[in-house]
Amino acid sequence: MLTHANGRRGAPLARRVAPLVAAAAVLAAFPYVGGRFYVDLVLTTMILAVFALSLELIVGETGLVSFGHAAFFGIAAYATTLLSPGATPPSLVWLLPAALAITALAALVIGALSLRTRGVYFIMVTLAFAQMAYYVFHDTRLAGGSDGIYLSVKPVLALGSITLLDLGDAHTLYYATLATLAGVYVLLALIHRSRFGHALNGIRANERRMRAAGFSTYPYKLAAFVLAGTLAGIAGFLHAVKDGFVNPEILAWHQSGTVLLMLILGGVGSLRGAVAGAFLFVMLKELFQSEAIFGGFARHWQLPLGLTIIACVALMPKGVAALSSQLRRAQAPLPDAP
Amino acid sequence: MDLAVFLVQCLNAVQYGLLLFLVASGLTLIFGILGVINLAHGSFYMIGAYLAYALAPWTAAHLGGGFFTAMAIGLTLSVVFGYLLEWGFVSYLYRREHLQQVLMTYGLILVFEELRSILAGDDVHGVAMPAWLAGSIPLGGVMTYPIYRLFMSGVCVAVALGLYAVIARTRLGMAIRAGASNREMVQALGVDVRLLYRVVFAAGVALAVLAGMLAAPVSSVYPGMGNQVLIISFVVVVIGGIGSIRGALLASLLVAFVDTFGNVLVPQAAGVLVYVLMAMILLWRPEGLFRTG
Amino acid sequence: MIHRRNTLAAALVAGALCLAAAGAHAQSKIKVGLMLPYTGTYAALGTAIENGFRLYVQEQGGKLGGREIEYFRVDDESDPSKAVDNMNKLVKRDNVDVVVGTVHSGVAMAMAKVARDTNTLLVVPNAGAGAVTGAMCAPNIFRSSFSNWQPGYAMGKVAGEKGAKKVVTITWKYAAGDESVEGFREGLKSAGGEVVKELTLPFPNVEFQALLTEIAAAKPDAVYAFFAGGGAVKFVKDYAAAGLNKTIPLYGPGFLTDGTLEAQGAAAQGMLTTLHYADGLDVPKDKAFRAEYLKAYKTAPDVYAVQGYDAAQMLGAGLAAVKGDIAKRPELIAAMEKEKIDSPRGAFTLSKAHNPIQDIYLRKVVGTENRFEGVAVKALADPARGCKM
Amino acid sequence: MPLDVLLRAEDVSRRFGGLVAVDHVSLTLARDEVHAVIGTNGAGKSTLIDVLAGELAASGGRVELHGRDITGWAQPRRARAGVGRSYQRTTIFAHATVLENCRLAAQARAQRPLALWAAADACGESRRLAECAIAQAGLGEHALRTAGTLAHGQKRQLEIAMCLATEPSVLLLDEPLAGMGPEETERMLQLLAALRPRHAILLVEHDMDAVFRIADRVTVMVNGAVIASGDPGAIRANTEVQAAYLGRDADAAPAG
Repeated sequence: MLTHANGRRGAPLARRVAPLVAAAAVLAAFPYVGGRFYVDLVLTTMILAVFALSLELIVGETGLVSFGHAAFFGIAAYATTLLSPGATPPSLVWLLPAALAITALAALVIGALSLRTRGVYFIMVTLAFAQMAYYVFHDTRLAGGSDGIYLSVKPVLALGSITLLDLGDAHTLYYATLATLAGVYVLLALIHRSRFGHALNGIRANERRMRAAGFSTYPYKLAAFVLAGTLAGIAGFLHAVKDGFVNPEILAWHQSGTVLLMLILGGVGSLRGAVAGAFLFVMLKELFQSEAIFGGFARHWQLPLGLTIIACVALMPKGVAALSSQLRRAQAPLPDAP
Repeated sequence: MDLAVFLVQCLNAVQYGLLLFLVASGLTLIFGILGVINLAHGSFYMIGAYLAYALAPWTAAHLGGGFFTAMAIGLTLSVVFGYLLEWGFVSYLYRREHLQQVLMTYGLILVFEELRSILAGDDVHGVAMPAWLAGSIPLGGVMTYPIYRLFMSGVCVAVALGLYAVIARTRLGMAIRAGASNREMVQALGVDVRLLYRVVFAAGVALAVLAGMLAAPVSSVYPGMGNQVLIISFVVVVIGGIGSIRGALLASLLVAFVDTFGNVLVPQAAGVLVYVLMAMILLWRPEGLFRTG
Repeated sequence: MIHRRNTLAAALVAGALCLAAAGAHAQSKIKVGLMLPYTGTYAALGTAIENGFRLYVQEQGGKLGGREIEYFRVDDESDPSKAVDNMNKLVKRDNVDVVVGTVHSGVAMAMAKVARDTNTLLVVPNAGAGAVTGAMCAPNIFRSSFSNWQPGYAMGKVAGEKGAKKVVTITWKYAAGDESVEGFREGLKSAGGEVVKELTLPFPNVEFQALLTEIAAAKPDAVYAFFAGGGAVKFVKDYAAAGLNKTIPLYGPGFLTDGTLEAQGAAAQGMLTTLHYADGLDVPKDKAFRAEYLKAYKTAPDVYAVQGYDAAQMLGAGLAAVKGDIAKRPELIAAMEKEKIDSPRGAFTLSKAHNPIQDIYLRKVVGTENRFEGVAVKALADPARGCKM
Repeated sequence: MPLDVLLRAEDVSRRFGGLVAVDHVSLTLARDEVHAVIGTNGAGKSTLIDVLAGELAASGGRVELHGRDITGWAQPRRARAGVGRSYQRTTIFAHATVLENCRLAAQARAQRPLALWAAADACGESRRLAECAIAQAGLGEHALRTAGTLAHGQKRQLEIAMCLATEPSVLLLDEPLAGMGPEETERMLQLLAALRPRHAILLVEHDMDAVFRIADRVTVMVNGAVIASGDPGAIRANTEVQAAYLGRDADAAPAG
């Protein structure tokens, strides 16, 4: 792995996977111990974690800072809602692939155009495209305008007359989301160790070098962008199914900013960081909004949140996922590069 | 659209474009020279508007009123504020990646917005304009044109010319031009880069604050007013080319024309048009119209 | 090092678990969830609604239907994308008996969805989205305010009766604006006028100058504008600055001037608007309400405070009928439906779709007041299109 | 023995707006030959490498590789066809090991991005290429070190090794000796000599002693144009070169 020359490689697989399995087990057991609201909250957070993971593929892995990732989340959510027939439950078999295909197509077009630019310009162009998508849903009558639209009947997976998976059922949706989160995590972990992932890492570190070696970097970046958009689409799909309500605000630039925030809270460049960042962000917000703790000041919750963001980025630029190693390094400094 | 209406619309577009330029010029300076993506720039605009609102009664009570007195005080405060902010906060961002800059200044937005809520409340407020600017001139038919808007445009043009003079003629301007293209070169010229950055940042803040104070009488002051300006200013900076004052001016006018005529001619797509413009220009010239360096 | 990192991740999850343990409360009090904007553009409105609600409860000795009220507050941030989660905080975490909220239409749409799915009693104290008491109407969803259609329709009627034949409308391109303009169009048509041009600009843009030029060029008999908050202030000022107010009367629903007259200053003087509330109403209840509100909060009440107050009244009527036994849902709803609410705005009843059937007043801006001019339309009911109740 | 010409540039130009950085340059690179390009700062040497490598498009002229016209080819395609280059500023991946640096470069030979199930470093072919390149470049004992911790000279060696890992036939080396001490220079020259038999090497270099020691052919550029080209002896003797570049003439501009 390009970013971690020493250490990581040597750790036995079991030791690396065990904590993840433990975390998954905790999440799996949670509905049996947590209250209704907290199960819902964890569900929302898991969806956000999938969203953050998808962004990690382009920001952390490829070094492309997209400020418009919410567009794909939103496009998938809208596609899901618009494609669903009003009365009968739509089948997962075609609904999910169709929604994702539309999202992937949007990502392909947006990515193909935005990737012509670099750096700051890329940040801004992705923002511009997301704003475009936002106004399409907000201003036109295509999908309910600014008030949003409802997804009344949740999709199911049925074999003949037997319903295998009914996403209208809260329990089923929870575990389907957990499975999706795990699946996306595994997929990204595989990508990370694959040649594709290594090439993306190389592009992040020095694109010029990669081109000189013979990598056509544009298709690589585009592939990563489309894949990331599609994975964000999965999160958007789950969001639409969970809420049953889709509104243009899910495409707004604040959402793109929030998911970037989750990444940097958890630590850019690590998958567990993306997941931890999503959970951390939701918990921070819950904390600052809690009147039980902050009393009347809770209504100014954005102030402590803003200060926390600043402090986090200033003090731990690599996120909480790197906190322990950062502390360790402070105790025993490594021989430093010049 | 007959000719007279068309001309008035052009006037509207120019006037809007000039105000945009005032905000965007500060942003592009900070962006181009300091290399910092400053999401909090919209907040400076908001701070300016609230300063105009807060200072008006105070100057009226203690200094016998005066729109311009308030504006002078506001500008002085903003320069000090910008200077201190650079010293205490922004200077730590130079070595950080774009992503971290984005998020830290995003945090600043939240902080400024909440402080605004705590200090000034969440109501909408009006700001009075000086009486001698409150009139309007007839403009054929039923329409009249507010003098204050012409005054705003005048100030914007003056600022644009002033910026041009500073950048083209002075030693500071030379350092700024060099700084936008090559940081090492500035150091080689023997310029104190830290001081240069501080001055540029303070000037950028002052420009945004000036825009906010200037706009306050016509736009009123209200929560969240900075965000809207922010995004559109970014569009302007990116179209114009980061760090280019000339580009910012041209892009401001371009955006204003597209927005103005978009609202009139194709209202269904008006929200999208500016972004389409930006995407198209970047696909044509991926570094904006005037990229310095 | 790797190991510790994961421990941290596990700790995060464990933290969430701990939070979950906090829950379950005593059942003696009625739990009222207030889901309102406490930050951002609509924060002032949210506060006024809460104040109004609390005022009524205080007047009843802190009790409704004989039971004490316990409040739970959630800041909805006027963000529809978080609305379902925020609503769930009240419904699933705090287990509230009734939710009161909100201002933003998109958020209210999401709240209505959750209310339907979880059969939670919901009183909407502002958001005028037609669907809330239209397509989404349900026995457990009430509104104490208005539908966007109502003031629009009334203004249309007034404009038509005042002889406006050709009218230009202008609004932000969003659902509330569309609905308001639609109401206006219907009202105007019934009085013999027509809308000749519909101008829109993207929400929340406030650069109106180009559209004002269009208005000047079109030379209509009148203009109908739907804006709120900062946008409303700027529009009214720009309209006056362009000199249009001297030749083309500007009409609008009350939101164009409510709560922002101090900011609008001279530009708004003499403007006519329609709303279900006005300053200088000759209603005894209103005078008492105003005095009480001023005493309690050191500030004058506005229409939002009235809507909050009436939300409490509606709930109080229902609870009184079941003597505080909120489990008797059908009886409670039946009582709320047939109660005549003694509102500061004047008494009103509820339509079948649970929207107020109310007088819409014509008001004129005098100083910083929206002075009562007369009744624009008496006992106006929303058409509640799409409601199958 | 006839020269085995691998890369041929004919009349290649590159303009930046009004500035002509490379002005109608023609040259050939043959196997078993070190072709040095010298010139003052800003003479257009690095731009020439960029144009030959495909990093910059030529404004005019023609580039051939093994007799095929590659003028319109993008850099990655040229690289895969055998045009390798090094950079003036070291472009290694500082956080990765020496081996991983080279393996990644070698991966360009067998990219297979869709093989998501297979770990990248399990790929035998790229690993073999990488180890081979590291051995060639004389970094064998450092293979598992983090690249960022290498000494400056070793980093330059790694830069070459990464280039070699892509199995190029043509090497375009941009100041490989820059900033090196005498010992490091010596090692690098040995490396270049060892590479000569199998590669065509273009060497842009400021160290004149080194250039005249190793080059078989020297081309001198001034203001983007070639003013002389020939074997080292002839160039040394060329009065025009002396005047324009080597600065032996008192009236000439000082060499930079």
